Amino acid sequence: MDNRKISLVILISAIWLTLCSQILLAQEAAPLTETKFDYHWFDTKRWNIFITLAIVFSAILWFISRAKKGKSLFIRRIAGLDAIEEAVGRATEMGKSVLYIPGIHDMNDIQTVASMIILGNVAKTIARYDIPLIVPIRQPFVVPVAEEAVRQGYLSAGRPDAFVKDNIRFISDEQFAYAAAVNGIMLRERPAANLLLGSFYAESLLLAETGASTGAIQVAGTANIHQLPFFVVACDYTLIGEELFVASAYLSREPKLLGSLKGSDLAKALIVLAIIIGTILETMGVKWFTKLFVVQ
Amino acid sequence: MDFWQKLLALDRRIIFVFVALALVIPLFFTAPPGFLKKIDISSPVKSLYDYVEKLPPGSKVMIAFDYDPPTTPELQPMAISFLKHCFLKDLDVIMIGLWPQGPVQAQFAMEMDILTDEKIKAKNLQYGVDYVNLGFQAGNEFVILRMGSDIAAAFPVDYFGTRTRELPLMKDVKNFDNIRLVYNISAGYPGTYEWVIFAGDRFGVKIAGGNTAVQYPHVSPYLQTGQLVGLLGGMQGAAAYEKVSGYFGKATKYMFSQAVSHAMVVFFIILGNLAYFITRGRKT
Amino acid sequence: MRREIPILIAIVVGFVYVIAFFVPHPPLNKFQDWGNDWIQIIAGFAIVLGVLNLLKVSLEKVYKKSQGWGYAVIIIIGFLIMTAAGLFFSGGKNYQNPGTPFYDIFFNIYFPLNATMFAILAFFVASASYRAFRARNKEATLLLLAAIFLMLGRTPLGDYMSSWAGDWQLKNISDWIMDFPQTAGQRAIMIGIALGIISTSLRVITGLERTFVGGE
Amino acid sequence: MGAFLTLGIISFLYKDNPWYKFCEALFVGISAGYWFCTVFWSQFVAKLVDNVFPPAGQPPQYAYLVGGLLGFMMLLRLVPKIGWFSRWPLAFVVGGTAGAYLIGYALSNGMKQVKSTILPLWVSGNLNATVGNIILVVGTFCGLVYFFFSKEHKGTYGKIAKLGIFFLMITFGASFGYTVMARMSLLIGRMDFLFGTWLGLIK
Repeated sequence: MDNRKISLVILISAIWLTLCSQILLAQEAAPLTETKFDYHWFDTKRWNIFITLAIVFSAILWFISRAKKGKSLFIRRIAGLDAIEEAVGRATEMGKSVLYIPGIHDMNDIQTVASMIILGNVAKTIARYDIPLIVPIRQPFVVPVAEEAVRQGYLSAGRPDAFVKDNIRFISDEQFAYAAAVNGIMLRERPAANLLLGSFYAESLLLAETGASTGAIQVAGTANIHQLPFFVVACDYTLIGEELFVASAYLSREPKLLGSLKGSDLAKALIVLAIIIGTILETMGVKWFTKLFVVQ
Repeated sequence: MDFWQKLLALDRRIIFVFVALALVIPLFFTAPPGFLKKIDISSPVKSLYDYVEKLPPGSKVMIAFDYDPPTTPELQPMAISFLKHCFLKDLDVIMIGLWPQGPVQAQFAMEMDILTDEKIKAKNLQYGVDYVNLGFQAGNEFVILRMGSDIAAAFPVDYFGTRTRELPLMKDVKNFDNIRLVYNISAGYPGTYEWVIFAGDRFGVKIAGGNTAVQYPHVSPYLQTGQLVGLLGGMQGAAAYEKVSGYFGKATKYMFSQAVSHAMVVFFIILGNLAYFITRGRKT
Repeated sequence: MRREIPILIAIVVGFVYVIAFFVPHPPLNKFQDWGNDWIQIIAGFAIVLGVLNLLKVSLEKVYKKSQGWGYAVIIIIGFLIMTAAGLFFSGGKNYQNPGTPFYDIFFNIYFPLNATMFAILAFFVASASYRAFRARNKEATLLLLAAIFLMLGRTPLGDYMSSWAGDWQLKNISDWIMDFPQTAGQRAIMIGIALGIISTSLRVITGLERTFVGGE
Repeated sequence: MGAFLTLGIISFLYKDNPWYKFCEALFVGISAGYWFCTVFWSQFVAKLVDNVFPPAGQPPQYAYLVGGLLGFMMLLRLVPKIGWFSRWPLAFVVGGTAGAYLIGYALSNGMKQVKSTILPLWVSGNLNATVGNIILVVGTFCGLVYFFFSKEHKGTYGKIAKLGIFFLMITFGASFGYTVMARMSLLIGRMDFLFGTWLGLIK
């Protein structure tokens, strides 16, 4: 870790030095027009994006290293997690099952990975009450991961005996056949809570509609922006885009996820700051600040 | 169970029938002339049209066909009206596809609509000189990046198996520097997003888009930033381009059905909510 | 060996792509061209891999006579017919010319099947609008209102309904929604996603992200 | 033929049935064949073979062999014992994608978006632009605040985030409206095919 840190410092300072000299050079040679095929060692028109990336990079790496050292990084508990707990709670009160749909993509989609982390947590809550947790799955590779997540959840709640393997069901690898089968489960087994968290496509509509018509509490979440409208209107609570990843980072506490999240948060704060300062200056008629962001 | 509750529990197949009727019946009628006059030409459509209008004859325009049969009703009219506009302006057209079915769509458009058109027949278009179809290449954004340095390396052969370097049109086209506009007709990934990021902002070529309505809102922020020259969205965008370029095509024809079906959906949303609030009010 | 080399490959390739952006100088741009060419070829093989995988799964289904194996047979037959047509009976490189068997199958079978698959979603959108889309809270109400404005405003129908409204016609309102509040919201999401992608990519090219090499 | 298949898919609306399943399996098979042929001719022959063994008069480019080798390794995934070789080409693609995306997104969706959000809040003599600019700046600002996870949503800050949510909802509403438009268009196209091209009822 220390070596990495040192090399990081060296790298960043080297970058800074080159940059400063380049900026100086660029100012001297500003009127010079270059053709596109004129090779040079640093594209001086791109210095602003270079600095921005350098800042974001160092922020992310710094936060990751902090998280790895075990320092606590604060992330707010997003309301979506409470909504999930509430839905599960309702199901336990009613003694009915919970349906957990982890999206339709394979494990190489980070949304599915995030969904598995949340699944493990839901399993932990459910394990204390004797209600079934049904997980229908479209991708064969997701089945073992989901089984493991649920089993771990039950184990950490001290109820490994309550784990029912048959409730983690491989349905069909064809999109609409899968959607039809899950709709069937909703209508037949009438779960009290439907959790739709992961990567969804055109089937989102069919699932959310059927779920709403059975009167179940529905909590959905996906980073596929184009499917969010359907979830927002047909579900009781929706985790929007990034919130899905935040929920999983919050629950798993994995350093690299937490660190990246904090790093991007810092970048967001800087962007917001830039927008505020820039807008004020622009309104007053000062233009140079805006020009810092021009990339050719 | 009273009326409203029955209404709430309506079998969805009944709704299916209503939708089908709302779509099909208007197809049998020609829309009233006043209706077509009211098709709105929004500013992104107009700016694309104006940009093409201003290009000098002989300019090279690239059209990327990044879609497949499902989205044909929306996107094919965009391709046809744009192609017509280009040929009537004597622009040279390079067609490519990052979706395997894309170049076939280009072929369909040429065979069925462009080459049979009277005005365009008079132009006596020649394959290889006035237009080329470079076919499909796998690799998504990396194909775009490769084209930034050498188009013929990214697309070694055309749709018909001829080597790209041997096509007369491609003789003086090296990379994006020689292309005045890339018009990307897209139904998803890779699509306008990738073209803006990896061609427009990277190599400075002008990008315009024709998108499915699903994608349109996601791409629209690029308009305000000027990263897109123009953008057509869905059937409405297609009909607007047909209107602005003075050509009565499929999109205009479908617009009547489209309007009625929208009204039907809005009606259902309002009806559903009405039933929901009335029954909910009673319970509590 | 099984994990280290792939991670190293990812780091090196990633760095080349990043640095080539800032340093437009040989040999880096040549490396990038090679990289693009190779990735194109790999992408082609990845498609072939997907196809072979499908065949493998289908053959297994037939072999084990598991549920629905009859449909697996149809998949295999469909594949064989199309491949034979494309590779042997359609004149080699000119396989896509109009009139070849490959073209005919595409036009008469593939096209209508593929086109209809997504067309039926229209029915579901309508029934969901009726049965599930409720203005259950402030957020959903706002969403539905914006949707209704756009659905009406984007067709001439909106004009008929609001021709009395002068500058406040539905089409102008929907243009305004698209140009300002919609763009603002979309942009916030866009920037958030961009930062997410940047941090994930950064983890890949610094070797911190190792999930893509799998377990073991 | 086309109509038979179109109706087969539409029959799914009534119920999942063998006719639909037949059509779907046929589609999956044909589409696999289609992809295979396209890739065979456009990648394997045009990109790889033609470059390494070019037609007379051109120098062979052996660099493409590396790509071919990496591609071949991809196929090894089908053989369980040496399937791990497929991680090499995969890593190549992952690395390349990471590098290209990092730059691309930072530039197009980061920098350029921020630049275009910095707008004057007062455009003299143009009320429409003034209001529009204010909405754009405030909306983007509030939206970003909503997606900021290092601070609890309380007090004024919480209210800003709440405003952000409202902007997001309008955004989703627009998407929703457009999605309805898209789905309807696709169906109109098919109906036109059934009633027009097939039955010849529509001029």
